[in-house]
Amino acid sequence: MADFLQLLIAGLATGAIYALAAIGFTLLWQTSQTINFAQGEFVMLPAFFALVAMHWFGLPFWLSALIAIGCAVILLGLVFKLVIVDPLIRQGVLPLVISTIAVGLLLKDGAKEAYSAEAHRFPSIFPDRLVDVLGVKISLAQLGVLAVALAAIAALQWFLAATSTGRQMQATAQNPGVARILGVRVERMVMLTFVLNAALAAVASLLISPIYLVKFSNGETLGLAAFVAAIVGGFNQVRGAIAGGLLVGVIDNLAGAYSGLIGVSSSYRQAVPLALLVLVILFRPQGLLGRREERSV
Amino acid sequence: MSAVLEVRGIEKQFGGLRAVDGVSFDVRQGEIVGLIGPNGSGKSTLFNCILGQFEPTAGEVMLDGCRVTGLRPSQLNRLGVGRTFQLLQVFPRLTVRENLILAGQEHQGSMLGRLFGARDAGLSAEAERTIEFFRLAHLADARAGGLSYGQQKLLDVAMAFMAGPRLVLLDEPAGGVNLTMLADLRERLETVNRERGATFVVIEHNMEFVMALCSRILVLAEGRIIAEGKPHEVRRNPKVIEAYLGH
Amino acid sequence: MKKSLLACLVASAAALPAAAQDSITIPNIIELSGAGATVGNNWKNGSSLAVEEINAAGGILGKKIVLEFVDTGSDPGKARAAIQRALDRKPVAIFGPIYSGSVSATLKLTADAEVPQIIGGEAANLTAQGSKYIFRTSFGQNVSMPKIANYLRDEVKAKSVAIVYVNNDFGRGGRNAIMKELESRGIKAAADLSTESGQADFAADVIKVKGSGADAVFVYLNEEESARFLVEAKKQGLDKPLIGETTLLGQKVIDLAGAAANGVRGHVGLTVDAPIPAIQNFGKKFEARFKYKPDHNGVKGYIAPYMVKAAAEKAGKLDGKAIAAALHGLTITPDKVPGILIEATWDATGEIDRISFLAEVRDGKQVITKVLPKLKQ
Amino acid sequence: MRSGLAWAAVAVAVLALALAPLGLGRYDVYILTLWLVTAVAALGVNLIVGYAGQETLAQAAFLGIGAYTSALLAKAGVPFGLAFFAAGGISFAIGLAIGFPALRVQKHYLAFVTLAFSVFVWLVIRNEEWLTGGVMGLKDIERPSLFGASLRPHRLFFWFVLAIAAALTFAMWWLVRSPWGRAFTALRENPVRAESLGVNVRRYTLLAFAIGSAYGGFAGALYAPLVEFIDPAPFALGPSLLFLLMVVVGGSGSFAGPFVGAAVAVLLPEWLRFAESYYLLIYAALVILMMAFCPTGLVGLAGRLWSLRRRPARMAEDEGARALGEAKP
Repeated sequence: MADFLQLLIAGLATGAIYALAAIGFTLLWQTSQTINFAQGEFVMLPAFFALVAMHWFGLPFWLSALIAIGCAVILLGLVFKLVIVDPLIRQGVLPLVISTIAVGLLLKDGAKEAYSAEAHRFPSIFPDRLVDVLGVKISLAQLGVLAVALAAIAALQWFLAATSTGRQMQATAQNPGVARILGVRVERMVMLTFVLNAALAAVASLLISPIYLVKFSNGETLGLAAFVAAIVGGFNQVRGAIAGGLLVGVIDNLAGAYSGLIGVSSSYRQAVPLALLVLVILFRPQGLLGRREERSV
Repeated sequence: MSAVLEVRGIEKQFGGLRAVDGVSFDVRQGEIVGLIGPNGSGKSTLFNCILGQFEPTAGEVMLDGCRVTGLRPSQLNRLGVGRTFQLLQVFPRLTVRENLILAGQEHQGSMLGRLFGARDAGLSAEAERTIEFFRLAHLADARAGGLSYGQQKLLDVAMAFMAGPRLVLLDEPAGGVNLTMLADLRERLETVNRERGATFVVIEHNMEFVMALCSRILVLAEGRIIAEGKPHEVRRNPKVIEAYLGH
Repeated sequence: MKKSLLACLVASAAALPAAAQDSITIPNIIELSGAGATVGNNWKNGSSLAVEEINAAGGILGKKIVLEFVDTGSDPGKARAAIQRALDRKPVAIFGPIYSGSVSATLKLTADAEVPQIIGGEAANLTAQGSKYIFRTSFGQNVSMPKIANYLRDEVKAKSVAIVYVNNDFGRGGRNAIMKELESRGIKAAADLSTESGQADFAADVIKVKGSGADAVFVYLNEEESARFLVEAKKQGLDKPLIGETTLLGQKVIDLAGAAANGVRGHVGLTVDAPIPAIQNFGKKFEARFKYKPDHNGVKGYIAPYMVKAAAEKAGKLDGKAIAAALHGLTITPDKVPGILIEATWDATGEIDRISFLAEVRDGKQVITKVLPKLKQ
Repeated sequence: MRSGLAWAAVAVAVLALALAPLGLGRYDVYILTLWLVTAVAALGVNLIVGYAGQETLAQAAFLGIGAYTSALLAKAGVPFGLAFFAAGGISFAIGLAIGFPALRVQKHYLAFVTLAFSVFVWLVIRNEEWLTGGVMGLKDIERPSLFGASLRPHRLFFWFVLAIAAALTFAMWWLVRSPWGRAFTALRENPVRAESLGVNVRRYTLLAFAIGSAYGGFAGALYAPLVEFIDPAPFALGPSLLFLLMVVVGGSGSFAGPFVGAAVAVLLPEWLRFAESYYLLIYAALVILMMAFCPTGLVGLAGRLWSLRRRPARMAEDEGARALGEAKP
């Protein structure tokens, strides 16, 4: 039982990070029908910004973290939207999808060439201490990750539901045409989703790097997990992405520990979240919490 | 004459909205039936329910007395039901001829036969005839995307006839078509009806067009049929006038 | 016209920078991108450093060395093509690949072409395939695993061992080798846990290790994953001895894992942390030049050019066949060739023999507890 | 008249290819052979993506299925011809099996399912060591013999691959100009309208996916004896993404696109060898520029330059915009 709780909490902490990345997926999908195959790299990169600020310019960690978020918002939000998405969305969905694959390659190999191919240690915002709850060893760092991620998600939900800008964003996501008629500045709202996506990715990056270490190739696993999480939860709902992220994190851990019980080798651990994805597509294609989209004529 | 199409109590609900609310009617062999009604009265939704695009929430559709509810549009088409859509739907990168051959090829032979057989699926002559009939001969090898709106509309309708259907559902064939072209279109439709005995159901907003073309008219409002009859009867029906003017 | 155009395209693709008369080019066919990028870049930097030193000291038999780096993308198929291309130009030696799968896919080519191939691969079977032209730069798993198994039996006195390995050619090869050694010593494998390269969360694996009731844990992962595993093990209070190889005990793991690395023990081959001045000096030079600490792949890359230098000078000519022949049975000592760092001998199969160490991590430092002699004195 | 010219051009190209190895070294011939094999797999991707308007992220996985099928059968003593058709056949069947459920739902779901499938295939190849050799791969895969003569020499093997690739290319050409090809185009441009004209969209899409995947299997059956060694690495998700990239760079939906795209993918690392590990960066940047300015790929670019010389510029632009702009869901 203690083991199970241990896995559950570890899974939730990792899952919260997946959720942050998956939310970005759904936001971009809703507002601009963009499937961003570089999402994993978006989470990988901001930690490198912080490392550069710390090690090349000798800045303190807190400032570096802020700079990382700032750089992410500018480069992965504004620049990505203006330089990649805007010119390419006009060419159709396929060219844009292809381009995001290329952007992913560019960021991954760029980080490797510009910084290094090594893994790097990353300072944790949280103290490196353990608390023992009912025989479950929980690190404060893990709790911190979970808390910050959930707080970021709650803030986002509040922003979307309770502020005027947030509601305009939702209107834009649901029906840009109608939103425009209602006086929403659609272009600005779309831009805002890109900025939000980048900011969430940066937060995820700062949270996960103390555990994952900073490495150019981290985006591969993260991107795939976030992608699976978004589909499992529901591609068209923010809450779907949250549930999907947490679920994928937990399932992955449980699969690692208990796959032997159903006669599956742990070397197939990676297949378990993917099997979940296929099941969802077969039986609930709109995702666990997603809205059904009626086929349009 | 027997009923080609029988529609029995069709309902379609989107979330809380009941777009079609228990519609029943028959269409007999050789008839041209008009379906009119104000915007949002559920005409296109009704078409889509009949044609397998949507699954109706309740009710059934019979073709020649056989239940066809829930069949896919392609299956219905192969049973002899053609259609056009409200918005223009041709294949812009194919030529006019190719568009027409495409519209007929699935009725020719088997899948494997189409793979290993002739490139035109034996439809060149038929396509030629259709092109002539719809007066598109000078455009036969032009890409459909390059045609004028009216010409594309003609092609769109022509495609619905390529497979020699017995029943054709036309969704606003006259929409956006200029006057000369309109007369042409009506005359062609009447000829098909006369010569090939094809049966039509036509959704149309252009009252002149629909009154002149159709032998019987159904009026839909808020998802229900509120009136039915000969064109001149419908024109004077107070319910119809209210439905149009009251909204 | 089309043909000549095509020929032109392909020919220009293969065109090589015209090598000057007084230099020789040695191709490095290594993992610069993909899963092995870290490994390959360490090798690249190590061998570059050595070549700079050799060239500054006058080169090999008066010729300067030019290194050419070719990326395999960590794909054995591409490695094979790259080796084929390199061999078409008859080099005196080829460096790499480092991934055992890629070595395995290419060693027949170099053997057929009679060009010595100095590899970074550690899989047990590489030297057992009869090639007279491959040479290791580190212990094969056929050499290191018996030492680990002895250590587990004699020092740790473990009756059962849990094995945690990374499921790539490095980890899988080591796992297969240690299984065999454990079995022959009557030690039970209590758990056999496959993990992924790049895996971040080891909570499930540590729980399984704890549940296995093993006396000791053999951890055979790459450096980053080792660090993540150690952190998780400490968190969950795993109190069994954690035993490993170079990739568990290196300074890099200690840096990444922090205090969680304390208490880890095992057998290490040649690492930057060995208490030998020449090696530590190399570590400093490397760090000054490339701004990070090398791992053992940096060492492997570093000694490769010195192997060629010593062998060529023994043979008296820069010729692949002669170099290979000279390397068999050759003992290179640091007093003659400082760049070899530690005395090393190559046997007739290309296996390396040199001293190695039993070590453990105390207070964030690797401490050597025992020096194991060369197998053949 | 025009088609006569096209046939002549094809004949010249095939002849030139057949003669090419005479003037080239061993490695160059290897690269040319690899290009042909890659192009066969890319032809399949082009059928799925360019003609039928779907997305596949599993072509490398099918390449792997084909490669392991043919290699294992060859090791079991089965003649190459049989192994070759088994590789394609199994890929076709698996394509049907995974496409069938995926295509019940919306467009992008095929991409999602193939993504999961891709990882799964890689896991099986890596984990089932008893069958596939696991991470250590399968070594010493024999090249086939023809009429008792071994095709081990690089030129003979090239000609062998050329003949097979030519046959597969002809079959693909036949397919896309048959009524099936017309149906594929129709379901890409407007699936709803196609369905209303009796085109069984689900069946045609499924067939396009399965046939495209079978081309992956055929290419795999050639890849194994070409490299004479296979392991899981080239069949992972990453290479599948690169297949998609290569087809779009070449020109998706144009018949020559896959050949051009495969040439870029295979030869670019050679041309950019001076750039060492930077070539991936350069490649990625080129892809983005290409997509932004010429989404019809290199073939489209060539066509545009050609028509710029002959026709007013405006028309050419219209054409370019039309080609991919309408591939929206």
